[in-house]
Formats: sequence, C-alpha cells, structure tokens
Amino acid sequence: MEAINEMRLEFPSKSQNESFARVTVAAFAAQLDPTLEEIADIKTAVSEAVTNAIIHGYENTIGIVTVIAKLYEGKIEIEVIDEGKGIEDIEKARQPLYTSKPELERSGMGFTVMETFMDEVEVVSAPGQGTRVKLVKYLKSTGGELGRE
Amino acid sequence: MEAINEMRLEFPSKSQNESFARVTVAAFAAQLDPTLEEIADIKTAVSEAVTNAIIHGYENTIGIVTVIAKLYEGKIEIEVIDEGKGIEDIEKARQPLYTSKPELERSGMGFTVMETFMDEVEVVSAPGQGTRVKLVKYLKSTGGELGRE
Amino acid sequence: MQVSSRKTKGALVVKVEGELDHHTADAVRERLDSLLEDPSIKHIVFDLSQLKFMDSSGIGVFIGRYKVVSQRGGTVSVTHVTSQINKVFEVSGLYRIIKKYDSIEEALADIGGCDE
Amino acid sequence: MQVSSRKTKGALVVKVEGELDHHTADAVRERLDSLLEDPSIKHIVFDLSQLKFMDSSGIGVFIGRYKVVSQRGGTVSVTHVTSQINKVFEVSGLYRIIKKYDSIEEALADIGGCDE
Ligand SMILES: Nc1ncnc2c1ncn2[C@@H]1O[C@H](COP(=O)(O)OP(=O)(O)O)[C@@H](O)[C@H]1O
Ligand SMILES: Nc1ncnc2c1ncn2[C@@H]1O[C@H](COP(=O)(O)OP(=O)(O)O)[C@@H](O)[C@H]1O
Repeated sequence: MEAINEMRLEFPSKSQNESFARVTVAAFAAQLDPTLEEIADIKTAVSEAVTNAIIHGYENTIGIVTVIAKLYEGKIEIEVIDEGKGIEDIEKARQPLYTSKPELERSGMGFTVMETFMDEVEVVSAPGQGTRVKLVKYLKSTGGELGRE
Repeated sequence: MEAINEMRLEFPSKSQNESFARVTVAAFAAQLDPTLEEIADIKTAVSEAVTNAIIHGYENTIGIVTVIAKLYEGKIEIEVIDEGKGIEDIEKARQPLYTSKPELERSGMGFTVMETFMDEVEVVSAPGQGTRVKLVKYLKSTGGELGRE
Repeated sequence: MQVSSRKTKGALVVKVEGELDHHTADAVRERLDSLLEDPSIKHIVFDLSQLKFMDSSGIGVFIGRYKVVSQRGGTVSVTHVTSQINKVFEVSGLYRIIKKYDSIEEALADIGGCDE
Repeated sequence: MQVSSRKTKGALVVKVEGELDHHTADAVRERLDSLLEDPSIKHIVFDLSQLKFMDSSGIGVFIGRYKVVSQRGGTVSVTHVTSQINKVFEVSGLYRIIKKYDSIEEALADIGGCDE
C-alpha cells in the first residue's frame, strides 16, 4: 500500500528539538484529521522516541536524528532513527522501569509510554548500529484534508 | 559561522504540504524567539517558495521538495529546493507581476512577496537543473529558548 | 477553509475562514464563482477577520473576482484585514482596486452611498 | 517553561506552565529543589492546569521530588491534570505515590486533615 503522503525530517540531537519534532509530526498528522486525543498520543510517543535517540543513542555527542512519517487512510506510521550507540538487549530495554540511566532520573517508562499511546511499536537496533523505532497508530477518524482531494 | 541549530525537511510536491511546510519552519524559527510579525513574514515567504516548487518546479508531476532551515543568533536562513524544471531567466522571473502561468490566476507576485517579507532572497536555478531559493531574515529579537542554554 | 455568505441589497458579504494559499485557492474560487452566478450581485464585501493566513496565491483570487463584479459596475471591498494579510495586499497593489474598511457596516454604507 | 509557587501552612503550591520534557526537566527540577531547601515545607501540591504537555521525562521529576518530601513525612499531590498528562501518570503508576485532586483547595484540605 502506498502512502498518501510522507515526510522526512532531520535535525541534530539537541534537546530543544524534542518539542520541534513532536510539533512537526503533529502538524503533518493533522492531514488525517485526527482527534485531539490521537494528536496528543502521537506527540507523546514521538517525544519519547526522539528523546531516547538524543540521550541514549547519541549520549553527549551530536548526531542526526531522522523522523519519517507516512500517512495512510486511517493510519500513521512514524519512524525515529538514530545512528548512535544502539541497544544490546532490546527485550530488556522495552521492559517497564528498565533504564540504563537512573542517575539522570530517567524512569525507564519511555517504551511503555510508546506502547500505550500507539498501536504498534517496533524496535530495530544493534550495538554500534543505531536504533530505528517504528510507531504505528490507527486513527478512528477518516478523511479530513486528504478526503477532500 | 556555525549554525546554532538546523533542520532539513523533505516532502512530496503535494499542495497540502504548503501549510505543513510553513508551520514546520515557523515552529523551528520559534527557537529564536521571534516576534509574531517576524513569524508571519517567515511563514509567508516559505509558503511562496514552496508553492513555486510545487506548481512551477514540478508542474503536475510529483517530486521531492526540500526545506533546510538554519538558525544563527538573530538570523534565520531558509533554503527551499526542488529538482524540477528550473528557471531560464531568473531576472525576468523575479519581476513583479511576471508569471508563466497566468491561466492559473497566478499573480506573479511570489518573488516580490518573498523580497518584501525577508531581508535577502537568492535564487539559483537553471533549466532542467531545479531551483534553490535562499531566504534570509534578521530578527530584532534576541536569545529566546536558545539564550537559556 | 470555509466560505460563508449572505446577500444584502445587491452586495454579497463573504466571510472567508482558514488559510488562503495555493492549496485552498481553487475551492474558494469555485465557491465564490458559484455565488456570483446570481446576476443581482454587484458588490462583494469580504469579512477577513477569520482568515488566518494568505500568500500571493490569494491575490489572484481577489483580482479574478474583482474582474467579474467590475464588469457589472460593482466593487470589491475587504474588512477586518489582519496585519499579515494587509501586508500582502499592500505589496501587491491590491488596494488600488479593492477598498479596505474597518467594518462590514462601513463598507456597506459606502456602497449604498454610491449605489442609490 | 515557568514555575511559580506560594507557601501555605507547610505546603508548597507549585504551578508548572509550559511543556515538561527532557529539555525542560532540568530547569524544573532545579527550581523545585531550590524551593525545597526550605525545611518547613512538607507537602507539594502541583497545579498542572497550565502544563500543556508531559512525557516520561516528567515522571522522574515527580518521583524525585516525592522522595525528598516523603523523607520529611510529606506528600505530593497533583491538581487540574489534563487528559494527556493523566494518561502518562496512569501508565507510569505515579498515582500509587501521588494523589490527584480536582482543585488545589481539595488537596490542601486533605493535607490539613492528616496534618493537624
Ligand atoms: N535510541 C536508543 N539508543 C540506545 N539505547 C536506547 C535507545 N532508546 C532506548 N534505549 C535503551 O533503552 C532503555 C529504556 O528506554 P526507555 O523505556 O525509553 O526508558 P528511559 O529513557 O527512561 O531510560 C534506555 O535506558 C536505554 O538503555
Ligand atoms: N521553483 C521554480 N521552478 C521553476 N520556475 C519557477 C520557480 N519559482 C518561480 N518560477 C518562475 O518564476 C515565475 C514568477 O514566480 P512568482 O513571482 O512566484 O509568481 P507566480 O508564482 O505567481 O507565477 C513563475 O511564474 C515561474 O515561471
């Protein structure tokens, strides 16, 4: 199935880009005419994945974070990609409360939040190979801006 | 001078992305704490350049539009790039009221609006080579989000 | 993008809400042209209070409708023009053919004056 | 991000405005910890009516401050929790240690009840 619309966003791993990234994805998702709750869910999940790329993927270095969003009828797919450190044990990383950075007051709830707020969360990662998190959400709403074309 | 922050956005040349592009650049520019008028100016100029890439650059085909924004202290630089048709006579194209598409009720005021709303407008283009429009705006405001780091 | 209208003594009062760019211009144009099929309409008064954005793609929309009503001896006026849109109107010279008023009442009063 | 506060009989009422994410968490944390240097403060009541967004980076901020005041025998409560933030609180189990109230008055009344 081909996407109705898609976009690709790249920015350096600076923390001020966390809000920029979630606002941008929300603005793009708006084309599917989502509910306010759906928009809030998407923003939250994107914020988690982008924050992880910045603090865990690149740690204290600057690298490029890439966000790709694809719109389908009733569905949005978002990928958040870094070329940072990578994750050794993905299963462990996804467990609620697990964090490798408790000293930063990280709660270890990032993946759990993504899983709760989105319908599918796929993580592809390997040490030294970077991390790719795919977030999928099915939207109850239909049509919107796109339906009018 | 190195940019304080930058971003790169790519999307297909669909008209619904005109508003997405200007909202995204505005959200990014917000990091420089611009005035409401400066934000409106930036949105308008970006809208013109992106619209041109879509209707003149790619005409009725679908190609990728790239928007790059760089933030400096008191200055934003935006490039809007297409790999479309290109412009044969740039000087003529930039003249007020000149349009190659009067049948579409184009006013030929796109470049004039960009020049009025921004401080610098640079156009690099050649037939078959695509077009790159660079928009620069100096901001009266200082600091903002970035100043706090 | 939303266009709503009412007719009052030969004038069409049109409220344009949303953002007027290349993407939305076609829909606005079509809507206005279908309203203008009513030959008793001479003047258009735009209420732009809820128009949040306009770029040069909007200029053609105003010029095109101006051409239609000016052939009927009518006028186009705009009211409640916000600052971003005002700037686009100024740069493009639209105020040479379209008059700006603070309120719909003032615009209508002025048309009435010339009209009756 | 803005943090404003007032003290009222052993409780600190803190209003957090803006968005609480990893980028803003440090500033909020520092601000709260400097307020908590006042040893007479036992309880914190958060007014979250103007908090527009929070992700899991905010969870640590609440847990960390809970640890501080619970050592003093105090409590943390939140009021005016909007739906996005409520969801983050629920998923993370924060409501096991932090009580939610509709209003600051209710939160303060409850603290007063246990306190005196
Ligand atoms: N992009 C990433 N790159 C490297 N490691 C990651 C990445 N995302 C998550 N991780 C690892 O997974 C762990 C759990 O992530 P998460 O559930 O978001 O919690 P938290 O961010 O609070 O640590 C992180 O502590 C980190 O070790
Ligand atoms: N990205 C582009 N690719 C090809 N041609 C362009 C591009 N941008 C502008 N042009 C040419 O320059 C002319 C003037 O542009 P502009 O001032 O924006 O007015 P308008 O868009 O109303 O035609 C266009 O009509 C077109 O011929």
